[in-house]
Parts: sequence; structure tokens; C-alpha cells
Amino acid sequence: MAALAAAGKKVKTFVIDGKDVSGTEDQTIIEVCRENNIEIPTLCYLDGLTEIGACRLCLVEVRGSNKLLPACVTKVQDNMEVVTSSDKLKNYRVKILELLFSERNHICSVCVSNGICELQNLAQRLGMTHVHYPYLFPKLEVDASHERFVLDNNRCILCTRCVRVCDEIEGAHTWDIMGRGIESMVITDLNKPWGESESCTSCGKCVAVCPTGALVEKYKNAVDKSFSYKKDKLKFLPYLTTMREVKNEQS
Amino acid sequence: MLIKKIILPSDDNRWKLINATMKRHGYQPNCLIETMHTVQETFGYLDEISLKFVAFALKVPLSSVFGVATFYNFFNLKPQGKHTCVVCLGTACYIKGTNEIAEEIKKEFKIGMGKTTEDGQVSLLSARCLGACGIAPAVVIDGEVHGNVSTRETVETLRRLAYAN
Amino acid sequence: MSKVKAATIWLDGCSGCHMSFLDMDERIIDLLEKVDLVYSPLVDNKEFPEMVDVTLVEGAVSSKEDLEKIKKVRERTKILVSLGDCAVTANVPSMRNPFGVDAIMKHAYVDTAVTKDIIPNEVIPELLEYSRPVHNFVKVDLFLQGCPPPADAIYFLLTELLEGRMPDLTKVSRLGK
Amino acid sequence: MLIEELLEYAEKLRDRDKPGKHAIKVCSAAGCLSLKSDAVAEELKKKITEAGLEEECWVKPVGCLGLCSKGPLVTVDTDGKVYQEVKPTDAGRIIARAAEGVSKETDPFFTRQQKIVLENSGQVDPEKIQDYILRDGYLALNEVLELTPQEVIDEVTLSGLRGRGGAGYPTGLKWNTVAKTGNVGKYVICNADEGDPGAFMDRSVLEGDPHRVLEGMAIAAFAVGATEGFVYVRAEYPLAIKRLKNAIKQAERAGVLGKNIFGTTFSFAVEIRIGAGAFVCGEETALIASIEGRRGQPRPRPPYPAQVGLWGSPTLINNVETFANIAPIMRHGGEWYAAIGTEKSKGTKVFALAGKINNTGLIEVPMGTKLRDVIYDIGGGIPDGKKFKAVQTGGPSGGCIPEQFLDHPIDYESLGALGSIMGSGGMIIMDETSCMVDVAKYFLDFTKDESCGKCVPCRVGTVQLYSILDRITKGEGTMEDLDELDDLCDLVKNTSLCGLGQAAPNPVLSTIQYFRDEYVAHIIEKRCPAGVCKIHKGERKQKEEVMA
Repeated sequence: MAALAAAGKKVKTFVIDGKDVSGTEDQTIIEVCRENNIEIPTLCYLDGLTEIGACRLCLVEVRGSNKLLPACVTKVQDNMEVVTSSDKLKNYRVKILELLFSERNHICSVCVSNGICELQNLAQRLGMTHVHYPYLFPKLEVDASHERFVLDNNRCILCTRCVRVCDEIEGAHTWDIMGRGIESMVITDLNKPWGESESCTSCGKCVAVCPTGALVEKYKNAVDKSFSYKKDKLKFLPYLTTMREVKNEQS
Repeated sequence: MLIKKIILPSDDNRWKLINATMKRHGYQPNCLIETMHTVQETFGYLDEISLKFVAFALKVPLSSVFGVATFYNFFNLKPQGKHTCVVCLGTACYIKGTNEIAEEIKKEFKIGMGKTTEDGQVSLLSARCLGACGIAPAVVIDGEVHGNVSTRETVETLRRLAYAN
Repeated sequence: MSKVKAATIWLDGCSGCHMSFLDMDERIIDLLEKVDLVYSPLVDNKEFPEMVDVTLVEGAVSSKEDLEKIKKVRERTKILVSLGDCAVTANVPSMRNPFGVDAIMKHAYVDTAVTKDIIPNEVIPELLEYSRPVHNFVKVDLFLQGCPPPADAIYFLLTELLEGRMPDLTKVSRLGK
Repeated sequence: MLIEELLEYAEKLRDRDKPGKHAIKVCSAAGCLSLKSDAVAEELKKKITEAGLEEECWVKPVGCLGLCSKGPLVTVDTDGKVYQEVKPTDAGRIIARAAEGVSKETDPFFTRQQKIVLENSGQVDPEKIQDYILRDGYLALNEVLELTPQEVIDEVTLSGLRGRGGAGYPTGLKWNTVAKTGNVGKYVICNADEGDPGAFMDRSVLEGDPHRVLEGMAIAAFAVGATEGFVYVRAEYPLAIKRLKNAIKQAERAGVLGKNIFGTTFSFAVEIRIGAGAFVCGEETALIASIEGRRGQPRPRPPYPAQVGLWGSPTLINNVETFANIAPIMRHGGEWYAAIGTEKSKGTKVFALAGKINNTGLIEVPMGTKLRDVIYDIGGGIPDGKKFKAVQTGGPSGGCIPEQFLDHPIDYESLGALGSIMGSGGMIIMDETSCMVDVAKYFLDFTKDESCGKCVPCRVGTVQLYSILDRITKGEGTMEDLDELDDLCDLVKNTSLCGLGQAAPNPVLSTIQYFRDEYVAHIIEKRCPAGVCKIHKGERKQKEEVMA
């Protein structure tokens, strides 16, 4: 950060959870939080992809604002006072998770991502004891037509990380969302089987960034010892950030 | 000189209309929705061939084209019936009973909302508000707005149209 | 001091949670010094007794029989614990839900059966439209997640309750574990 | 073209129509058209020719006359009596009366109104620019071009005009932000995606007086420094689109739009973009996404469109009615406008009256008018001797206001305090035969279908809200459900990404607040007091006995 500041960016000093922090003017609250080891739960946010502020888990309180603000898109300002984990926020976050669990058929025990799932991990970390909303039990398709990967809509939380990584990093834009509201669904090309996609390069980035078991590798599961896109996400992530920086410099 | 040629999917002249819309906007990706309007006006619905053609000509990814086509209620991906009946479900119409009209049509023609009868005669659609609240309840039959309608008269009109020949 | 009256029941589940319960091994013997296991698939009692202090429920509520059972158990229990993912989320039993009861019965007893292709209506309790978690039907006081919850977690749950505390169970187990 | 030339041009066009002494104005807005007002116009023309009265009378198609429920409407000259429910057979009688001279209108529906936005509606032929010009049209634009952009913004600020699209953000402030951001390539967008069910004032303005909107946009463009504009109209309004297209063409020909307007260096071009059926596109950022040819999904604000808008450029977005107020404000001055209305809500507001009320249609009254005056004096009260129950304002983002608040003034703050919002101006009247739980369910059905699906609380929360309401209307609800409704409404309201989600709970919250007894009747007594919901007593199936 010091280097950036030296590069002519203004430094902002402010307070997060009572702790004095600083960041450059183009940084978001979440970036500064991560630099300071302040944990904020997220599902749609992924460093290196465009922020969309959709999952609402990273909402924080900012003094003087009557609305909760998404930390992933809110730029830091001088003297702002941020609270990242009040009882109110904790309560909202658990309920948002519950809504996500109620939306589709997340059956952890038989999911190939059991144990490496960000949704599941968050549920435990945020202390979700159970889902008090009635489950909706929609009937959804599993697309196993691709030779290496599987799409299971039952596990999809519509975070659109796959859509963004495919468009912004791979440049293929195989993925998008069809429909709207509760009927939204991720699709490849003209909603055709993934295996028949003309644009997919089979690069596997979508699988690597998927937080749940919606996009997975065939013949791999969480206990596999060999390399897997999902499990080795952390190895993959610095690559994302680098690609993004290269792209930004070019444009 | 480099000639960028748009190849029409077939020699059906209607493709020229669609091409004209895109040409007018300089084949900019942002005219996707405008072009889809033209496709639907021309062919009545958006089929796979037209979606691919538009995607190719505007250089928009296929999945984006499909995403847009399914986001907006106005676009149909399937052909509509010979006759269409749009029941307004706006608030004013709703509290004046258009829900009943819709139910009655569903029963009479054995179709669901947004569906077409098996013989392809009648499609039942709904609108979120026609802005014709002053003459609620309102329905649109084959493009013509009918205000202050009753359930019986709507069903009768449709029946007449559907069983005309 | 009289012993705490505990019970366990088994609705639509695989008995895995009960297996995990037994995995407490010799700790069970310690527990039984303070606890009377008054009803359980593991003991030979036919009728669920009145005035039970704590009941652990394994399994989802999938049939009319399950529903009747859990209502009775709730009435007769002070602290009701959903034990394991089936009780907490309906888990594997809920996988039939998107397809509908008729399709499931046909698939199980007609399309894939090797013996006779009739759907039984006497031996099998009538299924509910959806298999649902226990708390959708009766009030549940504690939730212990896991498929199955680890024996340590069950032990922790019981010892905490014996100490008169309502434990935070999300620290000792999670969904799917 | 200079203003003098423009007037000359308009007069020449007018004379070509060979008008007679008295104009017989036939409403040609969508409402009356669907009641066959075109047949009435034809018959009138025929009768005039037959009687040889061409010197005396002529037939003029005009925009909305307001009283849609009593259409087709016909009136004679300015402020003449409005003939209601006219049939072609009435033509002879109307012509005879018209030739005799004008009889004034006395019906309070017409006389109690004060028209600024609608001053030309029902007066001008919307398909002829000359009509607009001869009623001082484009005069304001001409004068504005002699001012500095800042002076224009100051005048709008002085007027106290607030956005008529719903939230009521001060228009002058918005213009100022856009004006101060960036230098070139800014845009002006007119939001004509009137999506609230029950609101149709924007439609009427576009159908009845399209040039007024174009003039307002041009003035705004000059003030903020934009050279391109878009009107985003919903596809459900084909007549409005047709008339707007026609108006743009005429305005370009007359030199009041396009390059070098009134011979100055100011240029402004307007294009139409047609929506495709998505309520959420009324939200600014979703509307921009839609114009850019993408899925109409909102994005978090800030940055606001005034800073980062269409294709990343500073963009001014106002709705139809806001723009329609601009020309009169510039003509009469901001002070004149600020003298109308209340302290915080200036000017007039157009409302669409609909539902269980005698006079359904379009009205314009000063801000601060009492709800009771609108509903009973202008609206003529509730039909069939039924009892008033509630008035719903603000569409799916608004709430239901009960009888005890009818003497509250209509302005942004009062309606907000009552748990509703001004919204775009739809007013739906409900009587004792409307069930308030059913109404709440109706609106949640609407918002869940119109949710774009981007953020979790709105996408899933509205579905869960709907299913609770559905349970209650079927007699399967519990008292715990009421608490859950409160709790879930709070979540959706505070955590949703855009206004659609944040306001989605309003219909539920306001009906629970004012009509809790109706909810309780459904839950405890298994009875719908209004007789709308079909509750089958004693048929509660065990399988549906879900406590949740």
C-alpha cells in the first residue's frame, strides 16, 4: 500500500471496528479489512473479478449512513467509521445464508464439495444452527455433458463468479444467467448442454472459482489427494489477480 | 478494401429487415434489445437461428443473447398462437377481477398462463399493467385493447375467434 | 438425586446418527450413571414415556407415522434435539421432494422392482408430500448438525445439558460432516 | 430557425388544416380509443360535411381528457363541457350545440384540478407540432438558450421541483451534479418505463403532449451539457411510442431538436429505446443496463448515474412528468412554481385514479391536497354505495392508507410517514370487498416475479414472503407467521441491493400495520372478512401442516 501511495494515490485514514486503519482512495472497505485481518464473509466477491455487491453478506454499518453498505464496492473515505460485525449484521448474515440454503437443494452430506464448500463453511462460521425458512425444493437439472466437468444447478447460489471469470479472465463468455428472480439459472451458450458449447475452452476457471458444488470436476471429490481446481483454489487465485492487473494496465 | 459481409441465415427477405435494424445502429452490441424487437415483430418469436444470427452480427456472446432474451418478459422463444389474449393483471384490473377472467380462459381452453392451445389457435398471456387502468378490467385481444370487459364476453370473443373455421 | 430421563428416536434416517451415538464407546457407561435411557431403538421399550427430559431425534419427517410420532414425543419432552442433518435439514430423505410422491413410489416399486409391480399401501406408512426437517412441524430446542454428528459432539451436547447449559453446537459440528 | 420563423412555420401548418371556428375535440388517448372514440370522430366529420358546417366546426383529435371511465370523451374549444360516454349517434347533437357556442364545464372532476403538466392534454393534437408551438411550445427552450446553464439550473432549483418518478429527489440538485461532472459526452435520459401497475400518467403525457417532454429534455440537456438523449419507453405503450417518434421527427424538421437548435451552437438529438417488459428497469442503473443492451439488473450505487451513467458517462435521468414540468417552470419562473403546493413538496402532481372509485382517470392537483378531496370531490366517491377501505399509493413499493388518514395532505413526507410513498402517482381505491391480505399477496407476487434475481434477499426473500402470505390467505397461517412476516420484511428492506427489493415489503408492512385484524381473521377464525380468499374450513390436510 505504501508503494501505491507513493504512486500518487491519496491515502485515507479511518476506523474499522474501533481500529485505526488506512487505505488508498481507490480501495474498498473489504480490501482494507483483508489487509488488516478483519474477516468479512462474502460469497460473490472474489479478488480479481469485478465486484457486483450481490450476495449482501459483506454488508457493514458505516456511521452517518442510514443504509448498510456492501464492503466489496464501497470505497474508503477519510474519517469513516465502519462496523463489520454488530449483532444486527450477524443476524442479517445468518438469515441471508438461510435464504440461500432454502432456495435450492443443498444436501451437504452427498455433495462432492462437502468440506471445501464456502457456503457450508460460512454456515458454520456464522453459527447457522438450522434453516428456519421452509425449503423450496425446486426440481433442477444436472448437466454432465462436458467431458471433464459437471454443472449441478441444485448447488448453485447464483454468485456469478463463473460468469465473470469466464468473461473477464478467460475471455470466452461461455457462461451467463438466463431468466430472472427465483427462476434465474446459469447457462452455457444458448442454454445448450455444456459439452456441446462452441465457446467453452475447457479451461476450468469456472470450476476453480465456484464456491459450492455447482461446478465440479468429474471423478474428483474433496478427499482426493491429487490436484483439483477446487481444492487448490488458493494456488489459482494469485493468478486471477495478476491477470486482472495485466488487463487493467493494458486498458 | 476489407468488406465485412453479414451473411443472412437464408434468402428469406425478412432477414433483411433485421439486418437493417442492426445496420442502422452500426452493429453496436448495445442495439441487441432493439434488434430482438425487430426479430419478434418480423417472425413473431425468437428462435435459435435468429438468436445465433444476431449474436454473430453484433459480436455478442451467445449466452448473453440468451440471458437478455429470457430476462425480458416481452420476448417469446416459442411461436405464439394464431390469436392472442393478454389479460392485464395490473392492480386496478386485479381488484376488478381480471384474475377470474384469466382463470375462466384457462378452464375454457385448457391452457396455462403464457401457454398456447394444442391446435395453435389461442395463446393466453398476462401483462403487468397496460396503463389502461381507467377502463379496468382490460384485456388485449389480437392487439386490440378492450376495456370494461366481463368474463363472459371475453371468453365468448375468444371462443368465436378460436372456433371460427 | 434422580437421574435425567433421556430418549432417542429414529424417524426417516439411516441409523447412522445412532451408530455415532454408540461411537461414544465407554463414555456411554459414564453417562448412564447420570442418565436413564428411557426410550430408544437401542433399548426395549414399546411406548414413549411421559415427562422425558431430553430427546434426541434422528431423521426427517417423511410420513404420517413420523409426524404422529414426533408430535407425541414433543408433548412428552422438555428439551428436543434435532440430531444430525436429516433431522436438521431433511438431508437425503428430501432428495425425493422435487419429484413428487407418486413418481417416487412408481420408481421404487414398479419401474425398478424385480418382484411384483404393485405399490404397497398397507405395510408402508403414507408419505407426506415433502420430507421436511423436524422443526417444520414441532418446536426444536437444539440442533446438532452433521451426517452423522461426531460422537464427540454428541457427548459434548449431553454433558453440557447435564451441566444445565444450552451449548453452542455450531462449534463442534457442521452440515455434511 | 429563429422563434419568429418557428411561429410562422406553425401558423402555416395550422392554416393548412382549414380549421373551423369551433374545435370539436375528440379524445384519442389509448383509453378512449379502445372505447371506439375513432368511430365517434369519423361520424362527427361525416355529420359536419353533411350539414355544411365546415366553416363553423372541425374535428380535432386530442390527448387524454382525464375521465377515462366515462369515455369516449368529446369537448368543444377550451374549457367547454365534456361530453361523456359519447356514441357515434350523438354526433349530430354535439355539432348543433357546438355551433351555438360554448357551454362551460361545471363537473368538479374537471373544475377542482389545477393543470400544469396536463395543461395541453386534451387541448392539442399530439400528432401536430404546430399545435404545441402555438400554445407557447418551445418558447421556453428558445429563452433558455439566452441564459447560462447555471442560470437554468438555479431556476429549477428555485422552483423546488422534486423527481416525479417516486423518490422525490430534488431535480435542481440532480442537474447540478451532472453539470459539474465531466465535460463532454453526457446523456439525458427520460425514464418512461412506467412500471407501477395502476399508474398511467406518463403514458397519457406521451400520448397527449409528447413535445412537452422533448422540450423539457432539451432544456435539461442544455443545462447539464449533454448532446444526446434517450427516451426509454415500455413496449406496452405502442401508441405513446408512435406519437413520440412522430414528435421527434417533427421537432427535428422544425429545428428545435437536432443540430444548432434555434440557430445556436447547442445541439441535442433524441433517440427512443423500447423496454421489453421488466419492472426493475424503472430503477436508474437497471434502465441504463437495458439501454446498453444488457440484462436490466441494477448495480450498487454510488457511483450514481449522475457521475457514472450510460456507457460510463455522467447521465441525467428524470421521469416523464418531471421533464413535463420544466417548460412551464422556465416560462413562468421558479418562484411561480414554488408558490404552488406545500413547503417541501412544490407544484402539482398528476395522479391516476383507479380501482373502486366512480371517476377513474387522470387528474392533476396541487401538492398538499387532501386525500379525501381527491377521492370524494374529484373522484366522485365509491361506487355502488360500498364503504371505502384503503387507498394504495406508490404501486408495489407503496402502501395502503386507511380511512383515518384521509385528511392528510398528499406530499412526499406525509405519505412516507404513513408507510407508503408518493411513487409515480398511481392511486388505487379499495372498498370493503377488497381483502388486504390478498392485496399484499398480489404485490408480493408482482415483486417476486419482477425481482431481477441478482441479490439474495430480494430473489429468495420475496418468494418466502409470498409463500407466507399465500398460506395465510388459504387459512393455513399461524400467529407466528405474522412475526415472521415482520422479521423477513425487515431483512429484505435493509439488505436488498436496489429500491425494488428495499421497498418490496411496504405493501405487507402497511397492511399489517393498519389491517392487522384482517390477518388475524384469516389465521384464527379461518375467515376472509372481505370474502375474497377461498378458505376451506376443516380441510386442513396434515401434510400441509407446516409450522415453519
